Amino acid sequence: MLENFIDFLSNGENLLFIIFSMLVIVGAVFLINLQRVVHMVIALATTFISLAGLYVMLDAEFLAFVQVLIYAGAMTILMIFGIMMTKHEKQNEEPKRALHNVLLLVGSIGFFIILYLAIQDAVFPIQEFTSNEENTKMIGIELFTWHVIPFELVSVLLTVAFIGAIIVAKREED
Amino acid sequence: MIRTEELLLNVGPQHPSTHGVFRIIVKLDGEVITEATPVIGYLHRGTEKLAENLTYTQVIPYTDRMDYVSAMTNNYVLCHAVETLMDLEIPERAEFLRLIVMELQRIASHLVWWGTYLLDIGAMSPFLYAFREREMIINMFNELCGARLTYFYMRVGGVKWDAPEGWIDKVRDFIPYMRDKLDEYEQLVSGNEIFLARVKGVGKYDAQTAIDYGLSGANLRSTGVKFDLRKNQPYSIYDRFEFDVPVQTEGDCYARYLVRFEEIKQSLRILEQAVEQFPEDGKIMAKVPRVIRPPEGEVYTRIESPRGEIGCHIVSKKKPQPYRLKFRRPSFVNLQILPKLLVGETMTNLVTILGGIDIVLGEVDG
Amino acid sequence: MALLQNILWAAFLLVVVLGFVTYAIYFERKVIGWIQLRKGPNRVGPLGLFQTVADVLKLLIKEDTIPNKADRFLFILAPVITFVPAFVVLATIPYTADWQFADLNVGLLYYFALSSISTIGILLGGWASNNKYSLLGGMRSAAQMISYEVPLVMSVVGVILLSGSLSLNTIVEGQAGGFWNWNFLPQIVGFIIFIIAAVSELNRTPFDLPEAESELVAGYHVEYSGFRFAFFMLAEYVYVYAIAALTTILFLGGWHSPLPFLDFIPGIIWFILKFSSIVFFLFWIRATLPRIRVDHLMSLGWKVLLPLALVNIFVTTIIIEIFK
Amino acid sequence: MSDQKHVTEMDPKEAKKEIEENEVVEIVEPSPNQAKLDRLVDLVKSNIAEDAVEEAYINELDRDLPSIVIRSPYWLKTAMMLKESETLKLNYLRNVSGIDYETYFEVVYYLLSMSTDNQQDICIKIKADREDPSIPSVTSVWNTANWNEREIYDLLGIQFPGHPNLKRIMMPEDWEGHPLRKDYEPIDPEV
Repeated sequence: MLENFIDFLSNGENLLFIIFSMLVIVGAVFLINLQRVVHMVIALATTFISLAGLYVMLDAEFLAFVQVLIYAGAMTILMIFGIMMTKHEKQNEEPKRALHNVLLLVGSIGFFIILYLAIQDAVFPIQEFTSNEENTKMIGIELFTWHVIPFELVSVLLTVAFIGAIIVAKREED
Repeated sequence: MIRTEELLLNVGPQHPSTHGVFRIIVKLDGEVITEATPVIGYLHRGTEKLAENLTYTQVIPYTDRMDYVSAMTNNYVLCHAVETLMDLEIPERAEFLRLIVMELQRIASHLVWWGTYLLDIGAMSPFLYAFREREMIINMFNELCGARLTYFYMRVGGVKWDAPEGWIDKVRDFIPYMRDKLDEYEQLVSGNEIFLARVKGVGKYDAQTAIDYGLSGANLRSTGVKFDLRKNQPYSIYDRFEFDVPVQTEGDCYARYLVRFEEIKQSLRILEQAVEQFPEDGKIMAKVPRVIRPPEGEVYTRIESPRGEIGCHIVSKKKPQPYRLKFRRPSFVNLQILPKLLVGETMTNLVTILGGIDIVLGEVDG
Repeated sequence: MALLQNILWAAFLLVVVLGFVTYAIYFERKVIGWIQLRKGPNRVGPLGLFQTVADVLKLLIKEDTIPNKADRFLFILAPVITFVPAFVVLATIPYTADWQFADLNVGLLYYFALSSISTIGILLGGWASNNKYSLLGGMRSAAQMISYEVPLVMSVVGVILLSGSLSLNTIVEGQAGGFWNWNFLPQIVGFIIFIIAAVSELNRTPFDLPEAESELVAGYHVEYSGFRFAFFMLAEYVYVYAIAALTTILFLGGWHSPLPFLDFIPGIIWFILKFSSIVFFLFWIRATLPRIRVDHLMSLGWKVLLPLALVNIFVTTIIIEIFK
Repeated sequence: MSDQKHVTEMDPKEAKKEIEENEVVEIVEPSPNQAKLDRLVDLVKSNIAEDAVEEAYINELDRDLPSIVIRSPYWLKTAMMLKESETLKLNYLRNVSGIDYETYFEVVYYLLSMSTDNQQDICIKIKADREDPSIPSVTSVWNTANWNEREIYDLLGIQFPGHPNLKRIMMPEDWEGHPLRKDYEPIDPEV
């Protein structure tokens, strides 16, 4: 058992995987537990950037860097909103509710069990994976041939959301 | 409804763009100012109180330190007030020397303003160009009276030192040189798109407001009011020279910029004529008693300093010391309009507007 | 063995970059000095050549202060977050056909992605200092980065379309054979947008609003001193290096000579020449232009540069389709 | 010349001197601004009140400046009238000074018209008690008066009822005394 574990870790790739996934989880946990908005955003950034690291390990560089590019900007915006719209001085603690916490615990344990069982029983078809050197190009081709309708739909949806946001903001100005 | 937190920002008293120890408390909504409260008095030295225990001649160096960027005009306004009280006749040569140094001082002061204003706006080079030219003027003053900033040059009845050999020629040579440099300035800055975008339409007010707030100098003339004490209520020998009073109608920072810029050119015009008409020789001091005791009475004289109307109100009780000496300091009066101009402007425009008013804190605080 | 070699090369690059930063600062002060009729640094060492070294030494031995009410952890973290990506982005830059540390097939994207992380550091530094000026500076920096990242990326899409690759190496290869093949000619609009957006991303004059001295004192790094301040400073100049190199690669033909008969001169010389002229350009505008205003900056980014960049992409696509 | 002396508050000896000097004045031909001064006095008397003008004279030392002394209760009304009046339009307040005459305070306003061609200065003085001095604020008429009145309040201690923000401007908030008063004694002689 232990030997397997050491074996697993002696592989550089696995080690990286462990580090990245730990960071993803740690970031997520801190995001929930930290008190100040800016700290939370930093935790979130850790998660997203580590996720990008995982993508790189899967030879999906395009996805990884787009992830960083988009989320670095998003994080900054989030931070600005956090700073602008929260009061820094007041730190009112929410009252602890015991029953609430117990229910939460039960719920998450149940969810974990379900996931665990599902993954245990699942059969992943093993398939030879060839990393394509030109995966950026492949993404482009896929996106604009097979998935062109969903792609366009998503862009329309985003445009609608964008315009909607502008209208909402405008109305408040008046 | 999304509400953002208001930010209370304390600008100054130590801040690179307040031109001294000026403090302004601004409430910011994002980058927009919703309220501005100026706080002054950090440089208050009680000149007026000190003057009550000094003889008139002893007060003159204190005026140097009021508007330290334009000490010559301050010297003059005090001397002029006492002379008016005493009804003194000033020798021709002294009047010419006074006028020449005052106009040189106006150029020097506007150059300081020009350089620092552009520095406020973020252009660093004009500052050094302007100071190079100012340095030449200061060197001339240095030759004349041995001081570079606080001259103590004028006395009641005339000036302390005669122009040394060749000094007038230096002034004469300076005029075409300065004209040349002004063209250079214009090419570098006056047409720059970013500069224009920064100053056009910023800090706008109309003539009515300007008069209501008692603004003077370029701040008033930028709104279309053609009022220059050198023309409208002439003092010294200004009525002998030909010059225009530059006026703009927009009333924004750009108009103020243009007015000041044009004023430099007009000062050069006056200097040109003054240098030509400069009397060959003559006395530089009127006959003044050793201890100056102006007759009992009251006088208010005002002259056009680079920053506007500087006035001196003297109440004399026929003593060597003034009973009450009050200066109308143009920066102090001009600064009052600032809170009104700032509301609704961005933090960046704060600097532009404050710089556009052209204040000297030594003068604001007296 | 290969690992050791890589580490050695990385160390070499670090030395090169630090050397560049040292003399870029010296050069900047000299150039601006000349423009302003001054002499510039001329006291430390011959011709003042060791001025920057002395300055850095001063920064290193300076007392390291952390404001009492600052967020200690983030205050320390912020300069690191700003500096590390600045250095990491250099990895994919090809200096000649052979001199490159990593030929990533998404090299361009790698650059943009990592450089955007630096802004988080700046914003963090501004916030963690617990100073209103630095907070305003940090906020400005973030807003500016968001507004200009978009046109910056959009402006190079034309180049990507022309070369059909995101790999910097391939982009340069496509520009071989004389200056008429360089991208700045067919992509003149993209080139101009890129330069403007790049200067803005660098936070340099006329876009130096985050540290606008005359209004925000020093902006986001107002509370930083000594070594931590040096990190911000270093990051800024490393980005100057990176942007100059990137411009050379994307638009000025990388290591290719402008005329074919000049090919006998090694590529690295050409690269350095082009690179240096861009660095000089950056210093030159710093001495010449006033600072742009925040709202003008925003409207320039969103209302002028972005639409222009989109039109540029559109036109480029059509032309490529026609002449394919 | 002591034409700005105040006959009412003079001891007999000085009053005698005053009369002598007035005789000298009479020999000198009347000032060109006398008509202007008379018109001004008439205007104030007819529009405000008969006893609004305490004193009116030409200040010959200061280029024949027409000067009038207004009684403090009428000051605000007079100020409005002077600004609005069609003939005068005194819309520019150039200077405000406060003077401590030891027995009483005086605040001096120098006015000018920017709207008419006739840019003649006019000097207006208001007197205030030595004890509990108070003069109505004219900030609502001329904005210029705002900081000037604050400064006078700060340095001389004259109250300006009706001022929007009458706080110290030059001295710190907690400063004791008003430095420009003639009897001012600094608490700490070192300062």
